[in-house]
Amino acid sequence: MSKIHVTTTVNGDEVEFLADPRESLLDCLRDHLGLTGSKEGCGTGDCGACSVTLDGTLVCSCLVLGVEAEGRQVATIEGMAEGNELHPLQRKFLEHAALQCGFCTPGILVAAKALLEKTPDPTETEVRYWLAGNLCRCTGYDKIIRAVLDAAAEMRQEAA
Amino acid sequence: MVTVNLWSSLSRFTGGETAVEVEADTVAGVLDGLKAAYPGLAPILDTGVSVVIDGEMATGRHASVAGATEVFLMQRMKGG
Amino acid sequence: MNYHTPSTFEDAARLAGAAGGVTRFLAGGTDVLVQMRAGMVLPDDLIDLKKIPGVHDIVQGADGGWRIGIAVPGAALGAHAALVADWPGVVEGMELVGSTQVQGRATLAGNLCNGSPAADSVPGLVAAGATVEITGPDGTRSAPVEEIPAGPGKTTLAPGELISAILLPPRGKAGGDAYLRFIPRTEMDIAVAGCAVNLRLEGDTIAEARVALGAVAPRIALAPDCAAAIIGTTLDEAALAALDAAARAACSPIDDKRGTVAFRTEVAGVLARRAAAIAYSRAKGE
Amino acid sequence: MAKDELGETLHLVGTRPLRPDGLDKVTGRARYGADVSMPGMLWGAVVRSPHAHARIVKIDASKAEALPGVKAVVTRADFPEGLTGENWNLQENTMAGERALYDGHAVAAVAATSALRAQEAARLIEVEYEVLPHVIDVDDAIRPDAPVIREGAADATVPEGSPPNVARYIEFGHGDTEAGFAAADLVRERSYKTEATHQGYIEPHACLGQLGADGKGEMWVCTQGQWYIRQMCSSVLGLEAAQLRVTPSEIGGGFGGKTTIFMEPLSLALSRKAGGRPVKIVMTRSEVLRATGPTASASMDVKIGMTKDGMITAAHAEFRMQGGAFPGAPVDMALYCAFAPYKLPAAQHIGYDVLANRPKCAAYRAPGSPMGAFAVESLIDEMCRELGLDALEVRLKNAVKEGDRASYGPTFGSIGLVETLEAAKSHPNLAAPLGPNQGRGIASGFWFNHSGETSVSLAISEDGTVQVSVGTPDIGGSRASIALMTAETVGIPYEDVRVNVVETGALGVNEPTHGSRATFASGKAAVVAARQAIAEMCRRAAAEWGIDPEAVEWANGAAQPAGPNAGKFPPMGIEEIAAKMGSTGGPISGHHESVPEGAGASFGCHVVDVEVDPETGRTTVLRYLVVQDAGRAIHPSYVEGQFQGGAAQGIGWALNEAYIYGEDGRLQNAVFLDYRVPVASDLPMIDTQIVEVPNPGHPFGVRGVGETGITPPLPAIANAIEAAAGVRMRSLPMSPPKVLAAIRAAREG
Repeated sequence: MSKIHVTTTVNGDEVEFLADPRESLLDCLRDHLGLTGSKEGCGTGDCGACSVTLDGTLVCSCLVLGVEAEGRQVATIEGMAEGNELHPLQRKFLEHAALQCGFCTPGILVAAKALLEKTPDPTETEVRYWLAGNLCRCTGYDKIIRAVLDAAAEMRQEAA
Repeated sequence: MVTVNLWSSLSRFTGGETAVEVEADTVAGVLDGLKAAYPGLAPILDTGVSVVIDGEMATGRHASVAGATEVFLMQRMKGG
Repeated sequence: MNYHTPSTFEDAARLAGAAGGVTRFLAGGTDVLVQMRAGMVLPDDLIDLKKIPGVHDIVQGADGGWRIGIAVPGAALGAHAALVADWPGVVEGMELVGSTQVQGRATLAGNLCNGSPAADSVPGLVAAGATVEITGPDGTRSAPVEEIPAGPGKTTLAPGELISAILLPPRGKAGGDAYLRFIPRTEMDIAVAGCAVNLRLEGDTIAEARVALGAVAPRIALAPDCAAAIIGTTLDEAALAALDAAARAACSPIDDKRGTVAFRTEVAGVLARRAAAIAYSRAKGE
Repeated sequence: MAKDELGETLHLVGTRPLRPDGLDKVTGRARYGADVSMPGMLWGAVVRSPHAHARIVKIDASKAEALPGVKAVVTRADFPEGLTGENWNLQENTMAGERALYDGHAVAAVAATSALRAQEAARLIEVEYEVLPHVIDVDDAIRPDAPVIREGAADATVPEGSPPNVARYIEFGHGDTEAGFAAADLVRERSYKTEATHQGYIEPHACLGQLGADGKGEMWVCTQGQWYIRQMCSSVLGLEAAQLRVTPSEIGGGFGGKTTIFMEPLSLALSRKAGGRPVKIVMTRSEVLRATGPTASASMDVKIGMTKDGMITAAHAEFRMQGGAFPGAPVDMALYCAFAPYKLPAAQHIGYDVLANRPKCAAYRAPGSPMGAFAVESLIDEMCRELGLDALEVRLKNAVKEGDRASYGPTFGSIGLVETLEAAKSHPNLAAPLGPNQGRGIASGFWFNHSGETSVSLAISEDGTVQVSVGTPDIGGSRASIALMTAETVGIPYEDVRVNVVETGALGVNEPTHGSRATFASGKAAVVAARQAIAEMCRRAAAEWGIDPEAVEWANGAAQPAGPNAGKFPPMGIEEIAAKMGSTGGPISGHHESVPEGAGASFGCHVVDVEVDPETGRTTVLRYLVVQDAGRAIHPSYVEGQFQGGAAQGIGWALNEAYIYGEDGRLQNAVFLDYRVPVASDLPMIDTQIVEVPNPGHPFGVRGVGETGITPPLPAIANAIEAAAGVRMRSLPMSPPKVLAAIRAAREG
């Protein structure tokens, strides 16, 4: 079974890997590129732990083939902070204790970032529905929603 | 002598008694005393039980029952 | 598995026609990848259609009708203001498929070809009178959307045939459509029952209507008796009651892990009433 | 600022600093079970039975073994024989022997050079089955003519002549229930059912195991308890425990489900057979749901007597629970907890642990307690309604207090039920107005809390910072709480403490993070270890000063001359003592191991408002309040987090989560699409109120808080649904089809 050479951009860096065409983008990120921040919770697009953006669109990387990343722009949790400068969402998640086990956290942060780029001033309901595809089993979502709303407020203030 | 409160289905092995007296100073003594007096209890006690002394779960076989006003046998407890 | 990226639908049809083993087309991939991962489908050939020019486009024709590319994901439909203004029921049906993440990938064509009786985007298309353009080894043809599903997991497409575009008719004046489904949670579930209503008013009276039911029969289908129950009415209480009864009568559902026959039947009537009310108010421009 | 019971001012306990492992967890750097790979690593895949009950006639792996890249295949034949008791159960559950006992039961495993190759190979392993009759439902399984899961499964507690699938039996009680019922103005008896649910942790089980022919091995694994993994794998494979080193990864949720073994021994067995190459096995979600340890399902009959002013006179409960094809359904715990919030003149409890063709149940957050609460708290609410009494007042009237006899026998020590109920009563949520089709429900919950074997080491670093080694994996912020307690004790900043969760080679045996014990037990042991180190630092300072060690006190992170020497020397800070320790006697550390005494029980009370759509039966949770006794909240944010998480899981259990089996005995909803855990848009904000009735058994008053919170939501929501829609749901889940059918039945009379 022949592998396919894939050249793509991940978090701004050009990378190459050899993918079996059956492998998901998540498999390729984790097993070929060593980017294990994106998690597999279900493999069926139901949990959102593998959330990344592909050319700016939020997707489940378990529902994208690795070979489909050819020539695309992929952004993962590993690219969210700028060096040691955390994204406001990351800071607010820590301040609000919005994580317990932390397994769903990377996917939720990537998804929330995509929301705030599109909708800088979301309502609680908008945040809840946007994140409905990101399962968290520890927190009951309360502190996650508060952290996202607080980060949005801070980012709006900075932008103003 | 210590009075040990058993759960009632153990009374099958104690001639119908749910509270039995044993001569013991420690949890180990209670368990060994029960087995000696009521051999039918042995497999159940050996599988593991919790001993509650005056409302506190005993943390080992050497915990003292001397002066205890209340000793209960319960199924072994854990949690999630 | 061989992975193909044809640049025309004709090439895609040729590849599929020539392939000997299990073949799957890849548009959004949100069903195919799940099936592959679960080992339910292990394709020998996977034909990715996203490199074909035009598949990502939404184009309005001179007559006001719409041509939607087969790789346009739900999120792109929802972001297209003019399409949403014309066919809100079609768009909201697609937008109910899966999560935000799935919306970044899942397509109308994929949802249709998956052949699920519970596909959320299909009742809206059927009610709207949408058609599909089909490319096959012998050229292209078109067919109404309701002719594509052939029962759970099956379509009427012949080997080597694939959908090359989704076509929506011109909206016209005083029209409105809506889709509602019932799920146990607020998101992320497969429809237990669904109903789309598309209607056109003359004054306050419904002049034309198409009603389609989902998840209550082996195939998503038009329910002509539902349409008849509201045509010629102003959607008053009596019409709504007749619609409810007609929708229930049109159901032939199953008991399964998602719902019971009794539940699906009763809720189909409720959804029909509620969707009709929304479509009616949209048609009035409210 | 909180005060502890000694009147001492606390500086850190009760504050909300950032968690020490937070940065790694928000940047994707934290390493979980599946995140680590090793040189030479192989991938494992498991072949599982598609049948609920079948004799394994033949396993032919020849095609798989012929596939290039396949390095090992194991079946039960690769495991030692002669195990007994729970060790046999674990081995049989790890890999089926003569019979597959449930859909998903492992029958073979394979290791190959890639994950895809291993999966291909697993599909090529041919297993011939002879399908046997199966039984799934607990009420079917307890019938005398049910298919027999295992001959001789009954232990000594089971009376002769019991049905063949009864594995354990328990009966306990006190007082004269007949007299109690006779004294009641209202006696009601009802039956309830709950379905099996899954812990639903988002991280599937994953491990990376390596085992050489010399019997030495290592394992990286997501688990709540690395020593449990070590002991269980050693038993199942016939290894020497000390030769197996188990390192816990970060853990992506457990809730009790990661306190035992599933595929971990398979990776070791495959590794040994593949020449010692490490083997990684990562479960799929479907494997997690089919073949790990869901909770038991229950069928329960409850009878209660009550006077017209709301005093409970007697109670009777008979619970039947199945926990899969092995003994272990928590029917005893369910019965112990069921009436725990009530002072009962007379009570009788009967329980059956029944075998069925389902996966071996594991612990799930307060194992058993939610089922019992569903039955009892529902019936109490129904009777309050019938008698026109306020459900919260009745709970207060019958509430147990310190010195009362518990329903399960012993006398309660310090508990905070009354304080919890009073706090709920005065919360603004109780006064929130309700609209049409809306209703409010209240319920109490209880969990014992657990102590368990605990070993903690603490060492002073050269610069005066402190490292603490604990054996309880951090699931929900326990590093933060243990660091706070350590820093408080030593008198140094929180940031100067690092809490490490260490591998089995680094400490004595620790029980897992279960039973709400990590902050209680590891925290208590860390405080004792810190005090030892403090005593040693006082000795070092005394030696430097040339005074009696007894005349040195520790305060504010420094040794202080005291008594006759007070003021004679400037305080000697921890940095100074640490800097010199190499020349004053060597390393300074503290170490404590014990089974800490005094794990205090925790009561909770939840108040929920719901709206029920009368046309679809859908229940929407509008408002939710958790009130619970935490003893003392060390890090209040993570206490609130436990309350909220428990409530959310309970809401899921109440409304939509359930194992759904087909006629063929196969699990039909082994994906998150159809195993419906609550999503963000399903829930409102979850209000919390922390009650603090300090636990005298802990230096800072801690009570475990992890488990109680899952218990009240099941009945609280049932009670709210009755208030909203006028229908009483006695079977879970209270899904829309069931609620709508009840509404229809009520409408049609």
